[in-house]
Amino acid sequence: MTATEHAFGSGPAGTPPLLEVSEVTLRFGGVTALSSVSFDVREGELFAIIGPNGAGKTSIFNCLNAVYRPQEGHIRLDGVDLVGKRPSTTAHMGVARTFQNLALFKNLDVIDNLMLGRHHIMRTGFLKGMLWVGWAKREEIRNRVRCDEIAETLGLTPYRRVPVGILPYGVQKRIEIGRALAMEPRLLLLDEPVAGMNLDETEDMARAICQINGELGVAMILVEHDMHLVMDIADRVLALDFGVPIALGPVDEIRDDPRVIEAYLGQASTPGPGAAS
Amino acid sequence: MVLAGVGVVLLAILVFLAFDGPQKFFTLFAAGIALGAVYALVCLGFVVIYRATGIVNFAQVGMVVFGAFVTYNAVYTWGWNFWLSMLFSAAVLAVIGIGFERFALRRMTGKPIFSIILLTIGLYLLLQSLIGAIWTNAKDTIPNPWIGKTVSLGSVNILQVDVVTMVLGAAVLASFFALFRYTKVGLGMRATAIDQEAALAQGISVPGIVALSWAIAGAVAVIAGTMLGSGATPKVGLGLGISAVALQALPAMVIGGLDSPIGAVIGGLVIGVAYEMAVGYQTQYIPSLGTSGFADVLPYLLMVLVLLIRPSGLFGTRDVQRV
Amino acid sequence: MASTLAPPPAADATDPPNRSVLEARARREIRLFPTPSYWVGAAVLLALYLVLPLVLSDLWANVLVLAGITAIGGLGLNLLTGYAGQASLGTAAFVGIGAFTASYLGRATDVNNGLGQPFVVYLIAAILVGAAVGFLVGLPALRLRGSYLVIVTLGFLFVTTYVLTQWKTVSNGNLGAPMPVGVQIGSIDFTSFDVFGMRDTPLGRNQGLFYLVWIFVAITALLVKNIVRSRPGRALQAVRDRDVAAEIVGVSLFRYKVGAFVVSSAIGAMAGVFYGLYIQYLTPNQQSIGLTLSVQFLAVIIVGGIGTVYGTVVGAVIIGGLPTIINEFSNHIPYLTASTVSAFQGIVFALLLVVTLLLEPWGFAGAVRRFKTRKLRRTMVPGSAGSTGATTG
Amino acid sequence: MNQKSVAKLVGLAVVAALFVVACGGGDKTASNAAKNTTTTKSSNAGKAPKTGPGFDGTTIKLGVITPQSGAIGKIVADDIGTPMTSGNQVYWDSVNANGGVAGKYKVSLETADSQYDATVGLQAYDKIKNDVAAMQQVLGTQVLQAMQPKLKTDQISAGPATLDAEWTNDPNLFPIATSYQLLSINGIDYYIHNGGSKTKNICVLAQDDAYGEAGVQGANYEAQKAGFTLKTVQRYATLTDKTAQIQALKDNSCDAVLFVATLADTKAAIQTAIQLNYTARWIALSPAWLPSFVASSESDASFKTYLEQNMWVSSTGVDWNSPVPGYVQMRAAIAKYAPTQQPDPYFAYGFQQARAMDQILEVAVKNGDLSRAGILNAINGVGTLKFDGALPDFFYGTSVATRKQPTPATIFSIVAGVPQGLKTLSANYTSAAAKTFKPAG
Repeated sequence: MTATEHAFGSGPAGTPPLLEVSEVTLRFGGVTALSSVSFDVREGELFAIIGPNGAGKTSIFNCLNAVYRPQEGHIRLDGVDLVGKRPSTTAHMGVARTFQNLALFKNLDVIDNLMLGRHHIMRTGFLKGMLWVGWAKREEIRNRVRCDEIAETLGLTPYRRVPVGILPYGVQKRIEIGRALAMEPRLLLLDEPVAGMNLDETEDMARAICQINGELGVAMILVEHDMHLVMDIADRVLALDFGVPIALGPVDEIRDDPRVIEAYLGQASTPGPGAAS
Repeated sequence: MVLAGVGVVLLAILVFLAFDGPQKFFTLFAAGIALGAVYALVCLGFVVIYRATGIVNFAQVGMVVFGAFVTYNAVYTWGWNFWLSMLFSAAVLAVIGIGFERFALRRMTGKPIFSIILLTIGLYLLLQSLIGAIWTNAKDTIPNPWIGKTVSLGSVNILQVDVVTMVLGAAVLASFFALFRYTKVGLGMRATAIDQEAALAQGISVPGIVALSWAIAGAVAVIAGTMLGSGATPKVGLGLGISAVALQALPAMVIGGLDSPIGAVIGGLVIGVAYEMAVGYQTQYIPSLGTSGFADVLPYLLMVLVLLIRPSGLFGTRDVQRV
Repeated sequence: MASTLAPPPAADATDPPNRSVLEARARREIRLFPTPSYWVGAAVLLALYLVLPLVLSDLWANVLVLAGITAIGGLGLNLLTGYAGQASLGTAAFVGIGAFTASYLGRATDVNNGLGQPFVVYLIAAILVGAAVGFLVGLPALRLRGSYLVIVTLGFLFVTTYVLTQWKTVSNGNLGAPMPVGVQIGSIDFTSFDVFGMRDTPLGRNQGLFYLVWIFVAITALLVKNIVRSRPGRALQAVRDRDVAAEIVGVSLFRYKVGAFVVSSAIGAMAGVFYGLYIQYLTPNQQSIGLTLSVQFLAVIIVGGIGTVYGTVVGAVIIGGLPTIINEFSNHIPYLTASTVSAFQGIVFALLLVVTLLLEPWGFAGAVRRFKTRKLRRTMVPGSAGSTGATTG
Repeated sequence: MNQKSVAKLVGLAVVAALFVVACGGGDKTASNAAKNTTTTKSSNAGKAPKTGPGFDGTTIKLGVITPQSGAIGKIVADDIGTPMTSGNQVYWDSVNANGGVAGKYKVSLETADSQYDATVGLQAYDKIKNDVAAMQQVLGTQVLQAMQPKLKTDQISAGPATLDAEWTNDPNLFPIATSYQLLSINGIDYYIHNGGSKTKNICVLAQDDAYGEAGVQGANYEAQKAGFTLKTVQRYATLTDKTAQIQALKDNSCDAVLFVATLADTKAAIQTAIQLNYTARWIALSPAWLPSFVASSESDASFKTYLEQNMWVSSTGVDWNSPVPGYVQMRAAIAKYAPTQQPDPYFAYGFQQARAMDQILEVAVKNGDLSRAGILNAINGVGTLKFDGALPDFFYGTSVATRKQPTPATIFSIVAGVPQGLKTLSANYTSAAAKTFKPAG
C-alpha cells in the first residue's frame, strides 16, 4: 500500500497537527457517549477510529461537525475551536463528511448534489442569484465544470441528471464521496464507507480512499467496522469502547493490543471483510 | 424555571383581578372554564391523531362541524332522542374518520409533512362544503334538553349545557386515561405514539391502532360539535361559527403539548380563561390594545411564549432531532 | 458496478473530460430555454399576453387578473414551501401587509391621510415592508418544524389582521381603506390602457390590470426561477430534503430558512399591492385576508406543482378559473341551484386538493415530470426498475 | 422543429396580436357609456328613450348582486338577501302587469351571486354589468365598497342594501332609508322621553366593525346633543362569547343598552343576559332583528319572553298591517305575486327599493334617456323619493350635496304572534338631535 507510506511522509513530527481533539466528553442526559477522548490528526494523515457498535464513533463525527456540542473539551482545527460553532461553519473551515446511512438530497440530481458540496466555495446569494446574468452565471458554469470533472472521476457521468433518490445504493455511496470531494476539504470524515458493499466494491472504495488521501493530500478520519480495511490503509488508529478510548497508535500496535482484541471478541460478530454493519 | 415564573405572574394577575371585583371575576372565570371545556374536547381529538400519526389534523375541525350537523339531523329531522342522536353521529363520524385514514392519510405515509397537513385541510374544506350542500336550511341550534336552563353556583350562573360539556370533557379525559393505562389497545397506542417502527416490531398492529385513533377522533369531534351546536359557550349555535371555535383550539393544543391528553385539557382551560379575562379586563386596563380582537390573538401569543420556553409544550414529549 | 475511481489515464478508452466540452454542456444545461420548443412556448405565451385583454370579456379579464395575482403570491409561497419545505398558512397576512402599505402610501392625501405616492414608490415600499416582516416571522422557523410551524404561521395571520385593524392611520380600522386608484408608470395608465393610440377608446380597468399584473408574473417567475437554478435555490432544496446534512455541507440554516421567508414574504406583499389595486377597497378582517385566502395560495402550489415555477402559474390559472367556470356552467349541471353553487365550488376545490395530493403529490408539473422521468429512466438507468419513482419522496 | 420555423411562428403570433389590437375587442361598454354621456343633453321628452346596455328599447334589465350561497353568504341569503330580492321582484311584477315603467317598458332582474365576499362580488359585477342598465340591489358593505369605484367608471347607479350614512355621499348610489346613525340617535332619544331619562345609565353594545362604528357614532352624537354621557361602550367580535361584555353592562348598572348587532349575534347576547340575570331596556337596530326569533315554535321560551319584555327595535317603516297606501299596495302585490311570502322586514325593504328605482326610471324616461348615464342623471332629477307612507320620504334635490337623509325612525316593541313580531310604539319618531346630524364625508 503506497498510501500508507505517503501519509507517513506528509506528516512530519513537530509540525502542529491539523486537528486536535482534547479531552472531549459528551453526555446525553445521564448517558456518557464520549468520555475524555483525545487524539490528533496530522495534515494528509489517514486516521481511523474503530470500536464495536455504540462505541461512540459517529458521536465523534457529530462533535467534529458541531452537530453535537460536547460538555467538556476542545476540538481545534488549525488552532480554531469548533466547539459551539454552527455545523455550516465547519464546512467553511474545511471539514467534509460522508454518512453511514447516506444523507443525499434525494430529490436533486447528481450534479446538484455535487454542486451542494461546493456551496461554501460559491458566493452567489439570493440577490445575485435573482439577477443571474453575469457573476452568478459565470460562477455556476465554473463550478458545474468542476463537479462534472469529479463526476467523471467517480464514474457518475451517466447518471448526471438523474434524481439521486432512484439510483442504486452503490452509486449513491459514490455520489456522497463525490459531494465530499467537491467541498475541497482539508479533513474528510468517512463514516463506514464500505458498509453493505461486496468484496469488489469494497476494494474499489479502498482504492478510491487511498487515491484521495494520497493524490489530493486530504487528511481523513475513517470510521469503519471492517478491520482488514482499516489495517490495510490507515496510518494510525484510535480504538473506542463505550465512549472510552482504549488504544491509540500506529496500525501495527493496535492490531496486537489485547484490549482491542478483547473489545472486539466481546461481541458476537468477528470483524472481517464484508462484515455487514 | 422560567415557566414557573410565568405561571406565578399569571396566577398573581388572576388573584389581583379576583380581589378587584369577585362577582365579575368569577363570572368570567366560569365562562372561561366553560369555553375551555369546549377547547379541551376539540383538542383531545387533535391529540389522538397526533399521537398516532405525528401530524396536526385540520380535518378534525371539519369533523367537529360535520358531527354537529349529523346530530342535528337526527334530533331535528328524524326526531330522535338527543343522546341517541349523538351516539349515532359518533358512529357516523368514526366511520368517516376511518375512511379518511384508509383512503387518504394512509397513502401519504412518507410524504412531506406539509403535504399531509394540506391534505387534512382539504378534507376539512370538503366536509365544510358538504354541509353547505346537504343542510341548506338548518335551524340555528340543535334542539337539546338544556335550552335556556342555568344552574347557580353561589352568585354565578352557569348554563346547564356548559356543565354537561365539562362533564363530557372530563369523561373523555378519564376514558383516555383508562384506555391508555389499563387496556392492551391503549398500550399499543402508547407504543405507537413513541415509535411506530418499534411498535410494529413488537407485533402491534400499527395500521389498526391508527384506524382506531381516527375513529376515536371522530367520536370525540361529535361531542365537541354537538355541544357547540347546542349552544354551549361561546354560544355560536349550529353553523360555521363552530369551525372558527375549533380553529381557536389549536394554540391550546400546542400549549398543552401536541401529544398529551392532559395537556390538551389544561391547555384548553388556560386558553379559555385567558380569553375571557382578556375580553373582560383588557379594554379597562390596557385600552391602547384596541376595542376588541386582542382576546382573539392572546391564545397565539401565549402559545409563542410557551414555545419559546418549552418547544414541546407544557406536557408534550420532547422531539429528538436526528441527523 | 465496475471500476469506480479514476482508473489510470492510459486505461481510459474514452477521451478525458475536456474543459471546454464540459463548459459548453454546462452552459447548455443551465439555459432558461434549453430547447426550441421552449422558445415556441414563450412566443405563444407572449402572443396570448398581447391578445387576450383585447378579446376577453370583463368577467374573464377579472378572473385572469386575480389568477395572475395568485400566481405571484404562489411563486413566493412555492419558494418557501415547495423549495425550502417550510409550510406556511401566513401568505394572506403578507397580502394584507402589502395591500395596506400600498394603500397608505398610494391613496390620495385627502383620502384617510394617504401619502399620494406613485406606483413605483408604494410597490417598492410594500416589498421592503413585506421582506422586513418576513424576516421576523422567519426567526421562529429556525426552531419550529412541521406542524408547529403551520400553527405559528396561522397565529401570525390572526395577529396581522389584529394589528392592521388597530393601526388606524394605515388601515382606517374597522371601516377599511380605499386602495390606490391609478397605476401609472411613466405615461402609461394601466387603468385606462390605450395601446399606443391604436384604438379609438382605451381598454377597461380589468384589461389594463391584466397587462400590468401578468408582466409582473413573468418578472417574478424569472426571478424565482433564477434563484432556484442557482446556489441559493439548491441550498433551499437541501434544507427541505435533509436539513442537518445541508448544514454539514455548509448551508447556513439561518440564512436560508430566514432568507426563504424574507423573499417569499416580499413577493407575497407584492401580490398584496396588486390585490389592493384589484379590489380597490379593503377591510382588515379574516373575511378578506384570512385563512381562506392562505389556503387558496397553498392550493395553487399543490395543484400546480410543489417546487416548480411554471407549475405555480398553471395552478393559479386552474384554481382561479375553476369557480367561474362552474358558475358559468351551473345551469347545465343537474341538481345545482343558485344556493348550492358555492357549496359545489367548495366541494370541487377540496376534492381537487385532496385528489391531487393523493394521486399526483407534485401536481400538474409532477405529472409532466413523471412522463419525462419515465423516458429518462428507460434510457439512462437500466436495472433500477425496483427503485422508487423520482416524483415521490 | 428547427430555428427557422420557430422564428416564423413567433413572427406570426406578433402579427396576429397587432392585428387584433387594431381591430379592437375588449370593453365595448365603456366606449358606449362615454358616447352616451355626450349625447344625453340633446335628448328630449316624448321620443323613444335612448337605449344603452341593459335597455334595448322595450325591456329594462336591472342587476341584483346579492349573496345566494357561500359559507357566510348562505346565512345572509336565507335571512336577508332572498326576501329582499323577492321584494324587488314582486314590486316589478306588479309594475310589469300594468305595462311597466311609464306604462311601456317592462323591467327584468338579473341576479348574480356575491357569496357575501368582495372578490366574488366583483366578479359577479363584471359578469352582469354589460347586461344591465342599473343595479337594483347590492347587498353587503364590503361588496359594495369594492364596487364603488367601478360603478363610477361604468356610470352605473346602484341601490345599496345596507343603511350606512356614507352612501348618501356617492352620486352613483341611491339609498332609501334612515341611516344606522339616525336609528341609534332616535332609538336612544325615544328611550329618554319614554320611560327612561338622561340620568339613567345608557350604554352601547356594538359589533366591532364598520356597522358597529356607525351605531356608536350615532349614540355619541345623541349623548352630546341631549347632554349626557354614555356609561360604557362595549364591543365584541362577531360570533365570540359575550359574557364579559354583558357582565360589564351589568357592573355599570346600565338601564338601557343600544344594541348594534346583526342577527347572527342577537340570540347569543340575549341568552347571555338571561344567564347573568341582567335586565335592561335593549334598543336594537333593525339588522339585529329577525321575525323568526319569536315566530318559530322551537324557539326557547325564556328568550322569547325576554325579548318581549325588554327589547325595542329601532327601524324604519310601519306595522305590516298598517293602512298607509305604500303598505296596502305591497300587501296587494304579495297576495297576487307571492302568496306564500311571510311578513318580513327585508322583503319590505326590497319592495321599497324597487319603488325608488321605479321613480328614478320614470324620470329617465321623461328625460328620454334610459342609458346608464341617463339613469344616473335621473337620480338628480327625481327631487324627492316618495314611499306613500311605507318609508319616510327622502329628499334628493339636484346633487349629492343637496340630499337630505330622512331623519325619522320607527320604534317597535316585540310581540310574538303579530306579523314580523313587531308592534309600532312610535311611527316616524324624530329626535331633536336627528334633525341636525350630518354624516361624515
